[in-house]
Order: sequence, then C-alpha cells, then structure tokens
Amino acid sequence: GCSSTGGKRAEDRAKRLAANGSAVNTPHWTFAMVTHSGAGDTFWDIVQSGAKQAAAKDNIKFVYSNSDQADQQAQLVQAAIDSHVDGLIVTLAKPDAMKDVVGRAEKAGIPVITINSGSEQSKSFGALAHIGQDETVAGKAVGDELTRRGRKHALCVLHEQGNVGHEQRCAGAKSAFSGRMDDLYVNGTNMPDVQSALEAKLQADPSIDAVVTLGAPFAATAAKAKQQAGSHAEIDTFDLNAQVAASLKDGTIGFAVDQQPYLQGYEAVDLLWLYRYNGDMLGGGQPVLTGPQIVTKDDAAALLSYTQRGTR
Amino acid sequence: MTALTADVEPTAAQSLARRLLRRPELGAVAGAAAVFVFFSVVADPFLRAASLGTVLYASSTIGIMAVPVALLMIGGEFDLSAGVMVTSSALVSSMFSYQMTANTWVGVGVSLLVTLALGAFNGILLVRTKLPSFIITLGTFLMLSGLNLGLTKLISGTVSTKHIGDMQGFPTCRDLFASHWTIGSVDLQVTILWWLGLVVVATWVLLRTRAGNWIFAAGGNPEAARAVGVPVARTKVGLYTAVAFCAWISGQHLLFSFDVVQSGEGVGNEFLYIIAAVIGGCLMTGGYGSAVGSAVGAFIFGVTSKGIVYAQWNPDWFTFFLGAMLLLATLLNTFVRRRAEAGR
Amino acid sequence: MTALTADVEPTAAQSLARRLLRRPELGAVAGAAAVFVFFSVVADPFLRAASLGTVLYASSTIGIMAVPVALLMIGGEFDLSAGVMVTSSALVSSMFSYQMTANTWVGVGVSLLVTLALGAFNGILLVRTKLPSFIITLGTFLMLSGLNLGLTKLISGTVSTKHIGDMQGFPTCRDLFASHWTIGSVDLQVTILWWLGLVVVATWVLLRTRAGNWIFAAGGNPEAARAVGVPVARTKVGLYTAVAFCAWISGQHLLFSFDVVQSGEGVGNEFLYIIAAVIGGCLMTGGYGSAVGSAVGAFIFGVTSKGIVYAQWNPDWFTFFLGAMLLLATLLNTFVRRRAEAGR
Amino acid sequence: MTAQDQNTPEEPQGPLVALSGVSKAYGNVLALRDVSLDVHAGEVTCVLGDNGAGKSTLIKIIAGVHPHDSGTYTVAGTPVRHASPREALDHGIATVHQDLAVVPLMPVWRNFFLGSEPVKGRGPLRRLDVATMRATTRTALLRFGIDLRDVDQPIGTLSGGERQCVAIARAVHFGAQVLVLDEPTAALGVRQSGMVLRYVAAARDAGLGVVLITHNPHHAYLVGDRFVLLKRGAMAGSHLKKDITLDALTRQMSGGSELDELTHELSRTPAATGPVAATDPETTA
Amino acid sequence: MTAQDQNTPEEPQGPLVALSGVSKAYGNVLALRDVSLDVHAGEVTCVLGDNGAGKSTLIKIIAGVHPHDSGTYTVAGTPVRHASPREALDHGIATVHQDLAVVPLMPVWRNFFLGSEPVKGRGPLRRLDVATMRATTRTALLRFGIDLRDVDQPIGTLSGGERQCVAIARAVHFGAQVLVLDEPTAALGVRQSGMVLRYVAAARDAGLGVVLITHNPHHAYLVGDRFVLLKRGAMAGSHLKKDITLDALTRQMSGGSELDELTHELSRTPAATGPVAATDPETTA
Ligand SMILES: Nc1ncnc2c1ncn2[C@@H]1O[C@H](COP(=O)(O)OP(=O)(O)OP(=O)(O)O)[C@@H](O)[C@H]1O
Ligand SMILES: Nc1ncnc2c1ncn2[C@@H]1O[C@H](COP(=O)(O)OP(=O)(O)OP(=O)(O)O)[C@@H](O)[C@H]1O
Ligand SMILES: [Mg+2]
Ligand SMILES: [Mg+2]
Repeated sequence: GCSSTGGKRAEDRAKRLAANGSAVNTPHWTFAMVTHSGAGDTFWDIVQSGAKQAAAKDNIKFVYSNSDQADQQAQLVQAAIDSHVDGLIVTLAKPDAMKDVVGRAEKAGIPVITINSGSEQSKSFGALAHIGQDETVAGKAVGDELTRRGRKHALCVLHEQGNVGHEQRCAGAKSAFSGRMDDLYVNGTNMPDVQSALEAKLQADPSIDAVVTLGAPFAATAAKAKQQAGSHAEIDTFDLNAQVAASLKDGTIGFAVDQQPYLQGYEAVDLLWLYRYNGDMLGGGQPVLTGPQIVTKDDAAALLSYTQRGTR
Repeated sequence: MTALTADVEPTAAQSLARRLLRRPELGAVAGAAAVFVFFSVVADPFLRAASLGTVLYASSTIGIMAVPVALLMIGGEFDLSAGVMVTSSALVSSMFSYQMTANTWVGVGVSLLVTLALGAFNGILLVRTKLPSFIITLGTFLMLSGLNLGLTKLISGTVSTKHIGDMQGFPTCRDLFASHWTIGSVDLQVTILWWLGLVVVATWVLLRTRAGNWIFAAGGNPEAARAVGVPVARTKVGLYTAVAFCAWISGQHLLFSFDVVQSGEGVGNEFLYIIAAVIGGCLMTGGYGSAVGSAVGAFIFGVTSKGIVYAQWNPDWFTFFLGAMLLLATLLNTFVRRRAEAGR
Repeated sequence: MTALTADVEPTAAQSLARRLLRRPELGAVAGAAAVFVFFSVVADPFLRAASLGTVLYASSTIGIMAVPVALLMIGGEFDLSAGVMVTSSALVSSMFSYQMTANTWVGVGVSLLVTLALGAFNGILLVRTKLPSFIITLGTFLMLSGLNLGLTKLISGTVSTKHIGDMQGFPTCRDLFASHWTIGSVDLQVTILWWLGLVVVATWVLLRTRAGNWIFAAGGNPEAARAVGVPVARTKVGLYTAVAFCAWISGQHLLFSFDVVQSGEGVGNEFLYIIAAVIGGCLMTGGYGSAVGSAVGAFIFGVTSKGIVYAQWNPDWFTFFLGAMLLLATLLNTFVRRRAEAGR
Repeated sequence: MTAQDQNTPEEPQGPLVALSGVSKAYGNVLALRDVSLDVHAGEVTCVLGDNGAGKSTLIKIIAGVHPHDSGTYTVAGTPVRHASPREALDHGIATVHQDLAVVPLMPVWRNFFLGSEPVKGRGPLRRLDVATMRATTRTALLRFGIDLRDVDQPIGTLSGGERQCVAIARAVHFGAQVLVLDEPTAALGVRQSGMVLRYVAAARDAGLGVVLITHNPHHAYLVGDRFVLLKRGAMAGSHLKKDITLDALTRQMSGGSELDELTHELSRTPAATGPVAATDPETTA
Repeated sequence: MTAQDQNTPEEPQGPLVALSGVSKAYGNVLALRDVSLDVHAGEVTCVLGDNGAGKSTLIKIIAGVHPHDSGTYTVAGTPVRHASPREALDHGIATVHQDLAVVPLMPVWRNFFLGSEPVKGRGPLRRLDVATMRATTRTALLRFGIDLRDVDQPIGTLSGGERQCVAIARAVHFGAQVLVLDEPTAALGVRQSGMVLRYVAAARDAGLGVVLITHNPHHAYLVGDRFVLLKRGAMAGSHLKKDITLDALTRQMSGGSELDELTHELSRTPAATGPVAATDPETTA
C-alpha cells in the first residue's frame, strides 16, 4: 500500500534544486572537528552539516569525532594531532581538560579554532578564533524572554545529568529570569520516560507556567506531556529542528533560542581554509557570536524549509 | 521424610497460601507495596487519580520489555542490545514507510520482520559461538547503535527520522500502539494493556507449557537439560526472538506516539529492563524468576522514579534517591522472601 | 590414566609451551595482535610513534580499572559503581583540598580513605544482604552519581569543581598521578606505569598467594570454598576494596591531569572495564581469568577505539565498527583458546 | 532370563547398540582406546572398571553427549554419530548420568518430566498436563520408597540419593529401547539399590537393552548378562555371564594381585576383630 | 583396636565431639529430630540410614555448614554452635562432603590445598610454596592409585571418582582431630574403596576420631566401632560394635521385613540363574 500523502516522494518533489561542487584548487587538506557532544545529538548534527558544506566547497577532507567525557575528548584531539591534520576545530565545554592538548596542537603547528563553548579560554589557550556563543549567554536570553513574557514559574528540563552545557543553559536562564525556576532531570534516551517525568512534575506543581527544554526533540514531548497533564504551561526550547519550527508555527511552542549551529560548523571550516590559504582570520581576538537569536511564530514560516533540509 | 511434621494432607486453602508464599514475586510485591505507601505519604499529588495513569504509563514502557528480558534471564542469558533494538525497530518502521512512501502498516510489518531477525541473530550467534551473552549482545548493542545513527543519517540526512504523521495508516497504527483513553479522571495508555497482556501470556508460557519448562531448565542447568533432550539452543534463540518481538512493540509505541524518532535513543534502557527483572525476583544466574515479578519490578521502578518527582525532592539528588529506594525495596523483597521460605 | 599417550615426563620447553597455551589470556593476545595488525594496515597514522603513546594512554586509563574488575569477576562478582567511583574519588580529593584550603596531598589522602570506605561498603553490603552484586552495585552506582552531582552543586555551586592547580602540593601530586615523559618521539603517560605495576601485582597475588587461591575459589564455587574454610566474605570485601583503590588512582589521575573535575563523568565506564576483563578471558560466572588478560583486553579496546579514529572512518558508524571489532576479536580469542585446549 | 539363555550365543536379531573400536580423547588425554561393546534387547551389559577407567566417557558417547573420535557406533545396524543427546533419545537411548542430570531450582515434578512433558488441549490451549505430572512423579518416587509430600519443592533440596532416584525413575519411566545407567546405585541405600536393580531386571525382561555401570561386582553379577571390563581407557576383558564366576569377576575388576595385597593389609590393620576375616570378599565390594 | 577394646565402655577422656538431642529443620521439612552421637578419639563412628534419612544434614551440622536448631553440640566438652565451616575447622574438624567440595575450574593442586595453603618467604614476598604443593598433591593421589601426570589440569576434568579421591586425600592430609566422611566410597572402585578404608583405619589408629557415612554395611562393619542408625530423621538405633553382628546391622539398615520382601522379589525375577540365590546377602550390599 502506498501513501498518497507525505513521504519521501513529497520531499523529492519539493527539492529539485541545486547541485554543488568544490570551487577551489587548494590542496586536499584534512580538518578535524572534536566536540563534547553525545552520540546522535541534533544540534551537533547541524554543526556537522554546516562544516561538511564548507568542506565540500573548499576541497577539504573533514573528519569528525566526539565524546561527552572530558578525558576521552582530549584523547580524540590527541589522536587528531597524531594524524597530522591540517586544522583543528574543538569545543571547550570542559576547558581545563582541553588546555594541555590544545597547547600540544599549537606546538605541532596545527591551527586551532574553537567553537560553541569556551569563548573566555579560547584566546589564552592559543586558538586563532572562537566562533559561537556561550551556553550561559543563550540561557540568559531565554531567561530574559521568559521575564518579558511575564512568566512566573518555569521548569528547566535537563535531558543529560551532569552535562556542563545543559547546566550552563539552565543556570544562565535562572540568573536572568525574574520568576522562580526549577530543574528537572529526565532520561534523554528514553522518550516515554521524558514524557512521564514531565507529566508527573506538571501534575505535582500546577503553578508551572513555562517549560524550557534544552534540546529541540524534547519540546514536542513536553507539549505532549503538558496536554496529558492538563497543564497550561508554555513550552519553550533551545535549538531548532523541523518539528520545533512547525510547532512554533501552530503555536504549540512559544519561542526557541537559536545559536545557528550550522554557522558554527560552516564558519569554522571556512575560516581554517581561509587561514591556510590566505592567512585570514576573523574576530580580531574577540569571539565571533552566532547567537542567541530568539525565534517565534513570526519567523517560523521562513525557518520551516531550512530546518527540513537540516541547515537550521 | 518430608512429611514428618504433618502427615495429613494440607487443606486447599493452606496449600494455596503455601504456594503463594513460594512464588518468586512475593517479595517484590511487598517491596512495591512499601514504596507505594511511602510515596503516598510523602508526596501529596501522588495519590491523585491522574498520577496513577502517569505512573502506570511509566511502568508499562519499562514493563513491556522487562517481561521478555525476565524470561531471557530465567533462561540464563542477558540482552544488552534490548534498549537500542527498540529504537532500531522504530527507525526501520518509520524510514521504510517514509522512503517507500508506503502505508505505515507496511513499515510496521517490515519492522517486525527486521526486528525478529535481529533477535534471532543475537540468539544464533550466541548458540553458535558459545560466547557469553554479555559479550555477544554487547557487540550487537554497539553495532546496532552505530547502525541506528549511521543509517538514519545516510537515509534521512539528519539524526532523526522524518515526519510520518501525515501518512496513510498512521491513525490506525497509532490506535494500536499509542492510543489512550480516559476512565474517570485517569488517563490510561494502551501500553498498559500490552504490558498486562504480555505478562499473562508469559506467565502462561512459563508455567503451563513445555517451552516454559525448557526455559527454566536452559537457565537452571543447561547441561542437564541438553542431556534429557531439551532443545536448549532453540529455546535460547526463541527467547531472543521474544525480546525482539517486545522491542518491536515498544518501538512502534515510540514511533506512533512521538511521530519522529531520534536515532540516539534507547541507550541505557536495557539496564532498566534488567533492573526490573532482578527486583522482581529473577536470578541473574538463571533458572529462577517470573513474569509477574518483572511486572512488579517495573512498577517499583515506575513508582520510585515518578514518586521522587511528585515528592519534589531536590532534583540534583534524584539518582541518589532512586538508588537508595531501589536498594531498600530489594532488601525488603529479599527479607520477605527468605522469611517466607523459612516459614513455609 | 592421563598418562596414556606419553608416559615420559615432558621436557622443560614442552611444558613451558603447554603452560603458555593454557593461560587464559592466550586467545586475547591473538585477538590483540590481529586488531593491531589490522589497524596498522588500514590506518596510516596508526603506526607512528606518537600514536603508540596515545593508544597506550587510552588503554591504560581503562586498564588500571580493568585489573581489579577482572579480579572481582574471577571472584564471582560485578561492580557497576566502578565508573562513577573514579569520579567520586576525584571530586572528594579536589573539594576537600579546596574547601579546607589544604595541601592537595591532604585531599589525596582523604580521598583514599573515602574511596576505600565506599568499596568496603559495597563489599560489606554484598556479603551481609546476600543480594546479587548486580543489584547492590547498581544501587551504589545510582547513589554515587546522585551524590557526585548533588554534593558538588551544594559545595561548589556548579557541576564541576574549582580550580586547584595553584594550590600547594599540586605539582608533586601531578608528578605522581599525571606526569608524562618523552622517549624518542613517543609521549608516555605515567598511567602506563601504574597500569603495568598493577598488572604485575595482581598477577602475583592471583597466582602466588593464598589470597589469589581464595579469589579463584570464591568465584568458582563459593560453597566448596566456604566448606574448606576459605573466608569467602572477607575475600569479596577485599576485592571491592581493591576496586576502590584503583578507582582512587584513576580518580587522582583525572583530577591532576585536568585540574577540574566534572561531576557527571564516569557513568558508563564501568562497562568498559568489564568489557576489557571479559575480552581478556575472564568468565562472567567467576572462577576463571587473569590480570594480564584484562590488560590485553584493555589494549584491544584502546587500539580499536583509537584505531577507528586514526583510520578516519565515518564517525556516525563508530560504535558499529567498535562492536564489530570487539566481536571479531573475542571470536578469534575464543577460537584460539579452544584450539589450544584441544591441542594440548 | 530363560529366553535369553537361548538366543544370547547366536544373536539372531543383532545388537541394538554396538560400539566397535571406539576411541575418544579429551585434548591429549586419551580417555577411551579401541573399546567395543554390544547391547542386546532383553540383556544387561555391565561396564566395570576402576575410577578414571573411562566408563562415564563411554556412556557419554552412547548418550550423544560427546561424539566419538574414531571407531564405529551403530544403532540397530545403522552407523550413527550423535551430535546431541536429543539424537540419541530419538534413537531410543535414555541415559542417567553420574553427575545427576537435574535442574536444582526446578520443582521435582518438572524435573521428572523435563524434555518429555505430557501435554493436553490443542492449538494455543495446548498446555502441560500438570495434574498427571504431579501424580505420576509422586507415585513413581513412592515406588522407590521416597515419600515426597511436596513434589513442588526444588529438586536441589532433596538428598543426594533422592535426587539420584528421581533421575533413575525418570529414565525408567521414559525408558525407550536402551536404558543407560551410570553408577545408579552408588549413592543409594540398601532399599533403593534393591529397587533400582529390580527396575533394571524389569526393564530387561520387558525387552529393553540395558547398559549398567557399577563398582559393585555383586550388583553387576546379579542382573548382568555381559561384562565389559575397562582399564585405563582400554578394554581389559569382555565376558558373557556363563563364562565367568562372581569371584573371577571381582578379581578381574580390582586388578588381581593388587587386590590381594590390599585385602591382606586391611584385614591386618584392625588386627583382633573377628568379622573382618570372615567378610573378606565384602571388603572389596 | 586393641587399645579401644579396653577404653570404649568407660570413655575416660570423654568424647571428642558429642551431639545430643540435635534437631534441624529446613523450612517445614524436619530433617533431623533428636539425634545423639559421640565421636571418640581413636574410634570410628558410622552413621547409617536410607536415602533422605538425614545423614548429610547431620554431617553438615558437625562441619559447621548449617547451625543446629536445638539440642547441644559439644567439642571436647565445650558447647559450640559453629557459624561457619572455618570455625569447625579451627576446632579440628575436617570434612569431606557428599556433594564434592571442589572448585571445578581450579587446578587439582590448588584444590588440594584450598583453605590451608602452605606459604614460604616473609613479608611482601610471602608466597605459595608451589613446588611443594604440586609434589604433595601428586604423591597423595598416587597413594590412591591415581597417577595424574598433570596436577595442573582443572579438577572438573577428572572423573567422578578421581574428584572424590582428591577430596578425601585432602581431608586425610589435613586431618585434624576429627575426620568426617560423607559416603566417601560411594563413587569409588574396588581398589579406591579399599584405599579409603585403609586411610580411615590409619587415621583411627593415629588417634583421630572418625565419622563415616556409608550405605555399605560391610564397609561400615569393617572399620566402625559405633553405629548410629537414622530413619526418616530420627535415631533408629545406636550400637557398639561388640553389641551387634554384621547380619543384624545389615538387617536394621534396610528396615527388616521390607528387605526380605525385596530380596525375595529380586531373586525371583531372574528365575533360573544360579548365582543369584548364592549371593543373596550381597544383593542388599
Ligand atoms: N536445603 C534443604 N531444603 C529443604 N529440604 C532439605 C534441604 N536439604 C535436605 N533437605 C531434606 O532433608 C532430608 C534429609 O536430607 P539429607 O541430605 O540429610 O539425607 P541423607 O541421609 O544424606 O540422604 P542420602 O543418603 O540420599 O545422601 C531430605 O528429605 C531432604 O529432602
Ligand atoms: N572433560 C574432560 N577433559 C579432560 N579429561 C577428562 C574429561 N572428562 C574425563 N576426563 C578424563 O578421562 C578419564 C576417564 O574419565 P571417566 O569420567 O570416563 O572415568 P570413569 O570410568 O567414569 O571414572 P569414575 O568411576 O571415577 O566415575 C579420566 O582420567 C578423566 O580425568
Ligand atoms: Mg564415571
Ligand atoms: Mg547424603
């Protein structure tokens, strides 16, 4: 039985666009990106697709690796150095753990660009530039927006216990928010558990009028839980994906905070290429910020197509 | 010899009581009751009707998988790939429907076949190589989680599947796997029915069929079982297939309740299933346990993990409380069971 | 009866060869060699001297814990709390030094005491309650990870500890736990020395002391061991304390090499240790295995996980490759061992 | 017995089970070398030998637990090579192993019927016939003088002898064409031993072929028709009952002169006691 | 023996181990009820009884595996209640259990010395005296006629009887003041049984107290000085050797009339064979 609605065919029909190809004749350099992401995270998926896009354009071999454990991430950077890559892109979510190894890259003559987190340490560690925005800053933007919307009691949903980035997002939001904000830990790899934990929390405390999820996939689940629990809280989220864009459009989600992960990946690779090719560098020693950008119903329509192709 | 103390046949009531006392799940029931009462006291919202629905839902999503995992454990084996297999099943279903633009029922069917094949693969690898199941299923766990991510990105271009909520067949699939209905003020999910159904079937199989006898024997003393002609290898493959079948149910629930599936999900859940089975009285070494016990174990886990939320304890300490409650429940469980054994 | 085929005493060389063939780690060595050769061929950077340092370092961080975990497994028990205990140990050390503004050596000492107490707690709870170690250490695993987060947030205000790099004693502590030195172009971490030292000590204990005999017996047949007067309970508590001791070493390495410790880390590592021990030939059911095997297992894991990175394979498939390589290595391992057993 | 006396020498139908020139090695331990043995319907073949002589190994080959390395193994004339006990069972060979093939945590009645559970009902309602299973177990054990009030207790809680009785009662109950018993009477008391021998005799009379391993030459001589002696893995002799006396058998089993020496020594040590000298033959039983 | 003949009736030094009125229940299974037993230095106390009579349970109480529920248990006059086998060992009570207390995956020599490993060297260099351990194991087993080329093989690969021999050799080797043997000869061949009885006699002559459980009245009568009969958990009799004959003992063990019936039946079934009638007493052995 074929479906006459939706599906792959619809998608194919929709995108009969674009072909691409590399436009430069620089050598086939290898750039490595090592992040603190867990496996299969949407945010980092978009970072990667930005980086790959730039790599294709710049005739770069792009290799990616990640580990959410500080010592493992450091080892992965070391492995990249051992492989004599031509450029290195790292995140500094756990800066102290990375200090040594970034120094070693420097010593080995490998240019380093830091992305996402670590704007304060980037320069002192010897990186050429920092592209991205601190989680704390993004958190503050959420706190401000919640205050602006007149929320009194918000819930910050952490889907990975002990994740530094998550803690920073919640802490940032808490510091800027004028109301009360609670934390809730859920098991991010178990969607039904996320839903039932949220239901339980909303049932336990009906005064909650805003739920902030830290990753786009959890926003939809929060919306379900809210409905089940009969709560009237507004659902807001960090990051974007197609579902969030659609939910923004139909009003299920109040707002999302975007820090343009695509840009972080794309710009990092492109900058490294520019540096090798032309000695260029952006930012003049200051971090290049990619966000935060508050996205609401008004922007949703435009974003929908971008999120569907995985670039926002 | 055994009849020294009472040479008269016990009355029916006495013997029922004695039989109940000997059931492996007795201790777990005591543990569940204790945890339930505890949270009823410390958490006000816990006793509301609506909360019951939430707790039961949380228990059922673990319980559906805990049933076959308990059977497998009785049969003497583990399955570390059970958690990600749920996700694999959901991914296959979703991606097949989407990529082929097929009715979602087709995807559901294909997913069933693929998932059963995965389970059989685990089982066959186990009996062929004679490696410990921990190693085999750890290998398939890693491989499956790699496949989940790799294939999803290859096919969908992102780490999650595409929207299939607008496709034909979705509403009926959802009815089967992810509907819910309201009784009074309690909102009950269909997974609870699946769960209870599985417990009943598994109990029947364990206690009243040849296969059940073979499962106990395969776990209790595989050499002895083989020597009297029990097809131990076939039994174990069958158990892995049963795990796969339930993974398929859970996977379809995941898909049709959330529409989009994240490829990284499911990791770590295999331990929740094992925890539920062990709390419910299954022996890690095989040969002893029950399906009802696994259900009680899942319920203890559901009550505890949600009870802590209802009680609004400091969330930083969540896992601390969880660990402490589990330990206490299991201790009580064992204490009651030993008492019962000594006293019968 | 056994001397039917050859009534003459074997020569020394023959008997050495036979003894080598019978070692539990033989198969693992074959697996390690295969994996090593494989990655030398497919990954150019793998054979560079610098890479060797990285691979050895990665192996050593797992290997240090795999040694006591292997001993524990030979003794018939698990420790699921081993991963987070490493983090706990580091956190205690760091927070004590910082909060008391004490010399870091004081923190290191306090951490040793606390960690040993945690290990002893595991062991005593195990032998007192007679619950399966899976349940006990799962409980302490959850409790410890809650404590790690809860206490760190309570004391430091964030999820990571404060900077202690500028405190007295730090440089000498770093020398002991986290220094590295360069031989030629290979950068070797001090953890490699710790690892080798632990393997040697553990092998000595296992094969040449009474305690070693007791460990094998406690895992192989605790009833029999108890009946001949082996202090099984004491042996098990000792094993858990040994795990704690190595967790302390690993924890101090973590602290003094990164200066700051994240409270959420370590979760999941316990399985890496168990994997290393099992690949190295330890039986999950206890009574069989070796410390050298665990080291080879850790090495296989280190080579595989870093080899995949050096080979620059698609990272989405990382875990797939990891799982496949582990399965293959273990299969080869078992194949070789069975061959050796049949042929001796 | 009278019936066999006639056909034993000629073997008109040929043996049910025949091993010839069978060898088996565990690694480089040669546990069996060139052993031959026939089992005929309505006859008891006894296998005798010292500890470690290879008796259990022989049984395991017949039962399909291990395949043999060389030689031939025929069942009713057809060469076989059993890959699993199931195959041997399908050929009608039921075995009671020395290391007690029971599942300790399972109730007695489930153990009794393990692998051959009776079912009733049909389709999805096909289920174990629990009432029959319990009742049969109870009565089968009662016949051995074991009165279990509670056939639901885990078999692991029975005494060593009781466990052995369950295993034997099971094999007898399902006894197909060939019944193989590895030292069935070793752990048994006087009453139970007698019971087992009675079963063996009954099975033989019912036309089954029986292989009986025992250390007790009296037991062996009482019910056996053929005697195969193993020594350090090799055949040390094969006799029909009519060709050998109990005394000769006892002597052969324990290695002739070695035995004498021992009997001598043992009877010397507790010097003054009367009965020892009088019961010399039993000393070695 | 001559020495005992004098002091058995008076017991000047009192028993090494004495149980009086001991009971033990597993759940609601009363395995032992009101059993008394004395073990004297230089004497062998035999415990006899049917399967499930409670013999192993009695042994387990003496060995400290289970504590007794009621009654008194004294060692050299002091009441004790052993919480673990270690305590019993420390009181000089060494036991060989029926369910073979060996660790299957451990080499033979490690099993032999398990729990009593000899060490050499001092301080951190204190280590097992491996050479001695191997050599001792080898010779101790050789004495049982078991010639293991390779004491390094896992004990699980030995035959049932060989394993039993290791356990016995071990207990004898470390035999403290009281040696407790639970059906040691059950799985043994003629030669090995003789060997064990010789050890028992030697131990007795060396002044140890021995508790011997066996189903073989001949074995019991050969070395025993006192006989305790158990029946369904209770004492059915306690005799000194001088008060009972082998025949009476055999008869008591198997429950008198029941035995007669059985002997009758068994000898009837294989009707025409001569030797059966001739060996009637052995039928029950
Ligand atoms: N752990 C236990 N739990 C319950 N019942 C038990 C347990 N151990 C033994 N029994 C019961 O106690 C009784 C006595 O057992 P015991 O092992 O002492 O007999 P035994 O005289 O040694 O018999 P055998 O000669 O067959 O070895 C038996 O009926 C047995 O079923
Ligand atoms: N799995 C095995 N691996 C290695 N050697 C083995 C194995 N099984 C048995 N053997 C050896 O083979 C020989 C014969 O063993 P088997 O069990 O057949 O003897 P048995 O005649 O049954 O002795 P018993 O009367 O003591 O039971 C013994 O020397 C034993 O050590
Ligand atoms: Mg045998
Ligand atoms: Mg007994």
